[in-house]
Amino acid sequence: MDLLSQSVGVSHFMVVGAIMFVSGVVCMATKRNALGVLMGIELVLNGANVNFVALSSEFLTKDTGGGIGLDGQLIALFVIVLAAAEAAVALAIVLNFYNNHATIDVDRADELKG
Amino acid sequence: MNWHSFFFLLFAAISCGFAVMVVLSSNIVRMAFYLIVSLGATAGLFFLAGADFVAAMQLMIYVGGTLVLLVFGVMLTAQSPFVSMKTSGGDWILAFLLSGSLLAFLIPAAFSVSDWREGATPAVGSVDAPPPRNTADRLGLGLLGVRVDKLEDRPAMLRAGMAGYLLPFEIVSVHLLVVLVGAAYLARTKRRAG
Amino acid sequence: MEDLHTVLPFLLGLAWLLPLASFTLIVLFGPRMGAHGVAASYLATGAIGSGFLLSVVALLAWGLSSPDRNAAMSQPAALEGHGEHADASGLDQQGLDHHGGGHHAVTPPRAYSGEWYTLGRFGKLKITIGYYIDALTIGMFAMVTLIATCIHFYAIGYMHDELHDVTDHEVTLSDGQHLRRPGRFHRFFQYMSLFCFSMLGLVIAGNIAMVFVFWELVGICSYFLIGFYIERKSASNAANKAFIVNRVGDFGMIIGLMALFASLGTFAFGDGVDDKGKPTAGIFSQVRAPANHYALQAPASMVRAAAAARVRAIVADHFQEDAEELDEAHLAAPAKPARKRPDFDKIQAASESEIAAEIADWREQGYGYWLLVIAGVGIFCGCVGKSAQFPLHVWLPDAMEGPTPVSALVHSATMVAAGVYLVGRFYPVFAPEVLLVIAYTGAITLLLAATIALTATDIKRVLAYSTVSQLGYMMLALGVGGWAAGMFHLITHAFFKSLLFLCSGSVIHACHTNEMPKMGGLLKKMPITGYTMLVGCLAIMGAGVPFLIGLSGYYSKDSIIAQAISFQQRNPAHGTVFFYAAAGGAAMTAFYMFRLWYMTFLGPPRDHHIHEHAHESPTIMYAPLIVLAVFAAVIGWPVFGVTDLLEQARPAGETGQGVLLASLAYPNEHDSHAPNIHMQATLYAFSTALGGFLLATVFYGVRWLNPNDVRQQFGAVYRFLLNKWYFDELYDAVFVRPARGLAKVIASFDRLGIDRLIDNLARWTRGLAGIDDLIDRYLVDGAVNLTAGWTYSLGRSLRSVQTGKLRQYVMLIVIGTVALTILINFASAK
Amino acid sequence: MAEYLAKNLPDWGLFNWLPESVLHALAYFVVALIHCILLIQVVAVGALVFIWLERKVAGRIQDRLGPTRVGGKFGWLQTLADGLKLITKEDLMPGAADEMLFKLAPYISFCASFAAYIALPFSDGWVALELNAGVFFILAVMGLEVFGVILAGYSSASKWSLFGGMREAAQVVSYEVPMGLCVVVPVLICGSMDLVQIGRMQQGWFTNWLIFHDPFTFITFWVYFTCALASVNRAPFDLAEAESELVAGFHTEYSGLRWSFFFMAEYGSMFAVSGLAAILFFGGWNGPVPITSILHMTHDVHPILGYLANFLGMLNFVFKCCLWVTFMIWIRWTLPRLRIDQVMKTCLKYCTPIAAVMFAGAVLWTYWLPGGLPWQRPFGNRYSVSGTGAAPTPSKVPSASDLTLAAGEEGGA
Repeated sequence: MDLLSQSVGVSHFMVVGAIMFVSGVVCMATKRNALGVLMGIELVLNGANVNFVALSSEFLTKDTGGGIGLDGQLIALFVIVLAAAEAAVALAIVLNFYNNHATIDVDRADELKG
Repeated sequence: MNWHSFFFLLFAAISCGFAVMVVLSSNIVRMAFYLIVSLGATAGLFFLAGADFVAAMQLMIYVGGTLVLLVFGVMLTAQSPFVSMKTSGGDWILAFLLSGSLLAFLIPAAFSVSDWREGATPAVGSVDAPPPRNTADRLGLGLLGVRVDKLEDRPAMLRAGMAGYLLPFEIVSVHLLVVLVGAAYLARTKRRAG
Repeated sequence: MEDLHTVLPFLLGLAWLLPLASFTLIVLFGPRMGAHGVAASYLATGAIGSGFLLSVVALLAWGLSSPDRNAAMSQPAALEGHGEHADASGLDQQGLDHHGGGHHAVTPPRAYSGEWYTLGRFGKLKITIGYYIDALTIGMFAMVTLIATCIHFYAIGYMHDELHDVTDHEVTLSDGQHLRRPGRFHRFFQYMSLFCFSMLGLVIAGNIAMVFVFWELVGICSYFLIGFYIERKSASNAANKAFIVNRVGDFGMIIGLMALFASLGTFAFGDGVDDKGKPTAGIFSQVRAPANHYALQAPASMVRAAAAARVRAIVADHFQEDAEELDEAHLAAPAKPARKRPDFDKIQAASESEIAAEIADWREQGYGYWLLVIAGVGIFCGCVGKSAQFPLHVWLPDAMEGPTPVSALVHSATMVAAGVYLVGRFYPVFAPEVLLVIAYTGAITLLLAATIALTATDIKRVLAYSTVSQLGYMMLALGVGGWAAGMFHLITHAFFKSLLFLCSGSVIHACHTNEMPKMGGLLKKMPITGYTMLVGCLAIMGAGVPFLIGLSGYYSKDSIIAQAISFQQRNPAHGTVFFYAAAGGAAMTAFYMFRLWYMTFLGPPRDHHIHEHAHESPTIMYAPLIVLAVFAAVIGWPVFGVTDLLEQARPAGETGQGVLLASLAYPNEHDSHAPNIHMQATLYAFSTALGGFLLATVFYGVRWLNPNDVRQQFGAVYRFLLNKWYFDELYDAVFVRPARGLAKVIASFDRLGIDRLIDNLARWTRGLAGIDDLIDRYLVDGAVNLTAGWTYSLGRSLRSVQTGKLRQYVMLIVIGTVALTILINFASAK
Repeated sequence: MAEYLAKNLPDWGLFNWLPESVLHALAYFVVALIHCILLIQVVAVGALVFIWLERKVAGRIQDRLGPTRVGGKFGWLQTLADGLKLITKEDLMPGAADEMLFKLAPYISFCASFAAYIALPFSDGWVALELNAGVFFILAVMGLEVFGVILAGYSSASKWSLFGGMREAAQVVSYEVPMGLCVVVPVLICGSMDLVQIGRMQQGWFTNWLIFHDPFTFITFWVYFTCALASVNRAPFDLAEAESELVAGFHTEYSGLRWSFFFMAEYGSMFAVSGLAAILFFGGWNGPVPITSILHMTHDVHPILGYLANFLGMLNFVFKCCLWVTFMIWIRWTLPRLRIDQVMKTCLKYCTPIAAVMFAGAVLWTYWLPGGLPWQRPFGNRYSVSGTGAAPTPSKVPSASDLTLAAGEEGGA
């Protein structure tokens, strides 16, 4: 019951962010499906977002200055928007790849290897 | 007992758990579903952190837009060979080693700052909710270059030319447009003659 | 009509600028104007026609406005002080005056001068676009625009061949074909417009600089128009000749111009006001100061410029004095510090006052008069070139290579008359000696050209030489002091000479040849042309019923001869020459004109082929002939008051005594109106003309005598005249050949000396470049290639890292991150 | 309300044995429970009523009577009977189906459409959770509804379902763009995304309703309504369940209770978008005539009166919602179904550009007529940002209280 009674701080959020980040990395590193890799990327971005939002929040830090203020949330917004853009393009690329190679296995996309 | 912490734990558990499940599951469709849940829970975390506009955005753009796109893509390519693609065990082990070490660095780093350990919300048994903040307006002003949370930070002289996030905002919007056009171009159906 | 000085500049300025507008339009859109640019002609004609209307309005305005005193001196921003002064002087002048009607001579002419626009101001030099409008200007405007309008109409018909492609039979290409070229209809009218603009600008010009500019402009226009059929060698040669010969004259003109400016410090004719509103004296009022009863005298500034040495001496000894008294002061009181430097203001004041005192008797000693003479002669040089006077007359006959309308407008009526006009305009500035020079030039030209005209067979050349000799007449008139006579003749001559040229043009148009021996008996074929030309001949010869009435030539020639006689009475020595020249000229004029007419229109047709094809010209061509014929007949009649108009413009003041030639004395022109002089002048003129006419009739009209016998008898003379006194050969030998030789020498030096040097330099440079090239190839390129090689091998060795396995990259990234974190931790641990 | 309970629970004495913190927690829990129950019954009852209504309307439009027997004259218990039937039906699942997703899908879409109600104010202050980004929240959660459909389509391992799901996905994702644009217009005019405040700003006569604010909002409403139809995939946009081509679209394989959940979700979201429309364009709980303020029925006169006023407001609101739902039903039985490419064209070629133009127009309108038309009350929170680009004066630093104050001033006409 300790966690329940003690008030939540930035660090807890950061732990969540870290876990999401790392699982995203693992996802990127292990999935052979291009869309899986894409999901990994989303996860990573969200891990980062969690940290930003947490740092910009007034409730999570003792100093009432509210951490980095609104910057965190603004940056989080930008990250979200850009993630959307990135997803759109990535998806388009994947579909193209699928059209041309009849597969979405990233290990097969090595025509340009040295 | 503190609802704030309780909901935090709830959402944190959901998001982290499902993130891990995304990694562990090998069925691409399930992965997509888990991802959705995980991101939704993240939105909940944002609500808790008082950034409800960002949360709404997360729900709307990310979960409602990006992930729908993703699922869309999944379905377009969801054929039996691709639904579940196994990865060699060596990769798994290597990945887990590396990510474990990364985690081992990140978690202590998270707790390294003493200010961050304790939240501002009064501990046990408080009924008064945190003061309602209108983040939407503040964000809007911030995008227009007025930082209501850092009014006095800058000298008045600098405040005059302060454009805040207006320029990045515009750039991002243009970038979005370009991305949409480019995506439409990439994904267009190739009409082959005959 | 109080505000004539605002109305006239507006009207005339508009009339002046309209042709410019049409020129610009035609330049821009000429070929696209109607079919083959036919509309260009309408545009140009419309422009000059409306110009004519405007100048007629101006003429009426002038005539209706009573010549009252306030308008008399109406410079813009009427300089009251100046004006009143003029009145005063004019009045007491009248008191002194004892010739009848002499007050013309002493009242300054009504003139409106001012500036439209200031082009630039360089220190003392101020270049402006100004106007100087007096009766002469207005008369010239009316005359020029009228004739130009007629000729434009005429040209529409005459140039119609140019509307489509033209085959020029006089140009044979290397392959034996005749040249075919697109028509240049619009270009012809574009040049005509430009010419009208320049001519009118020359007439209205308010200062001598502007005169010079438009002088050159008419020059270039005549160049273009003479060389209109540029493919013909003869045409281009003639154009170049005209241009170069004119340059010779213009050189003298520039000298005169600079002499005037350097000594008087202004270009403007009339008085004006400078920026500070101070009245500035123009050239005329400086040379003939109202204070001096408009008598010619070298202005103070001129005298001072001439006597520079004396001035310097004065200033020098003033300095001397100053230095001395400075020493005295020092000796007197060594203690108190004396001023070190000389007191310049005091010196200047003193010397100025002394110079001012001196000026008068310097003028007595004749300082500055020479300057005046040089200026006058210089300006006259320009006139010589432009209106083809004796040494430089050679270009005009060749100028007949141009289309006939051009000859009519440019080379008989207006441009060549510009020289005479300028002499008339500068009349106040000319010293008696200069006038004498003018008179002699005129006389020589008159006889020379007339004699050549006797034998010429090319119809246009005959007219050209007659033009030259008529111009000589005018010069002579001016030279003997007949200002009004000369100007009068200028105007009348413009009419009948353009008429004659147009008639010859229509003849040529009909016969396609210039050679009179091939014509004859054309009167039946083309009656209108024939009779109008007859009118022209009568006019130029000065036919009329003595003391009663006559054609325009009758009046102007009479007044010239009368003036010659009155001049002869004053100073017989020169006078006799001029009188005989005038009389003989009159006789020869009559002879060759009627020789021309008879050979062309009477007698049996000498060339039947031509005679068959000859036909009357279209209406648009003979209508102007009729108009001009009427004017040529009546323009001289006193009722039209051309002379009165000119009298209003007569320069104030007597021509007076010569200074260098003390014996030279000029009569007042009004003496020539004295009955006795006038009567004998009339008789002389009539009898000489009649003689010439009868002679021509005997030879060519009724053919009692055969001109060939005369030719046999005076073979040498005939050949001499036929070859135009061998002037071209002379100039060729004296100027052209030596110039060519010199050019050859210089060219050879160029080739042997300079080209060699340059070749060697080039060779050395090339050698140097070779060395550079080696350095470049082996040092620089070598280094670059070496780097490239290294990079390449490095790349090859690194290739294998790029496996293209995405997940592997991710792993590497993670490894990198972890490693970095570790490093940072250790670094911060220390 | 939560505070009230939390304060008073101890005094009631029957929970004294519990520690205080637990009591507080309990209070919040109870309040949350109450809200959920209220809202769920709104959705469920709403679904019941609307299904009955739809059948009646359909019948009348097709010149039939529709249900007549069950439960008296109008067959108003028909839906209830159907529900009982559905509950008792056997629940089938295809063998090849992805079990987890197949079971989960209906609940996902139901939850999504239900979650929209959390931020939907039924009357002044009668809202489960007053979010200051309420508009976006509602749009967002209703966007989530599509997941249920997609997953259903995929997991039931049937081509028809898959196609249905795909169409739904494409349609909903593309229609979110113009819908968002339309929603932004009122938000722009009011300067707030808090639904409660937007509602308050339209107090007074119906001329203050945003639809009558200027021509652009008027047109915007119709665009919004079209997009709303599409996003809740009602006819003529019901491509996902086009029974003429795909047997029943995404819910071909569903039966029994799960199937009914899809329908509850559909009718729930119909009600939700209508409610959003009512608040954004039709003054929310404010009737055309400000009866309550004319009669001074406010809290400070007497709490009961205040509650009464709120209740009237709620009736207003529900009435408006029902109006628009009926309108949707009417459209469904009037217009033929569009082809998928026509649907896309409608979205991309018509709705989006029009919405964008309307947005620009509204911007210009508010720029040139900040006070609105003469007979209107000025809208929105305007911050005094001095021209030098400096921040607003600290007194105007926007905080919720500050905003409500501003809105209140403008609201008190």
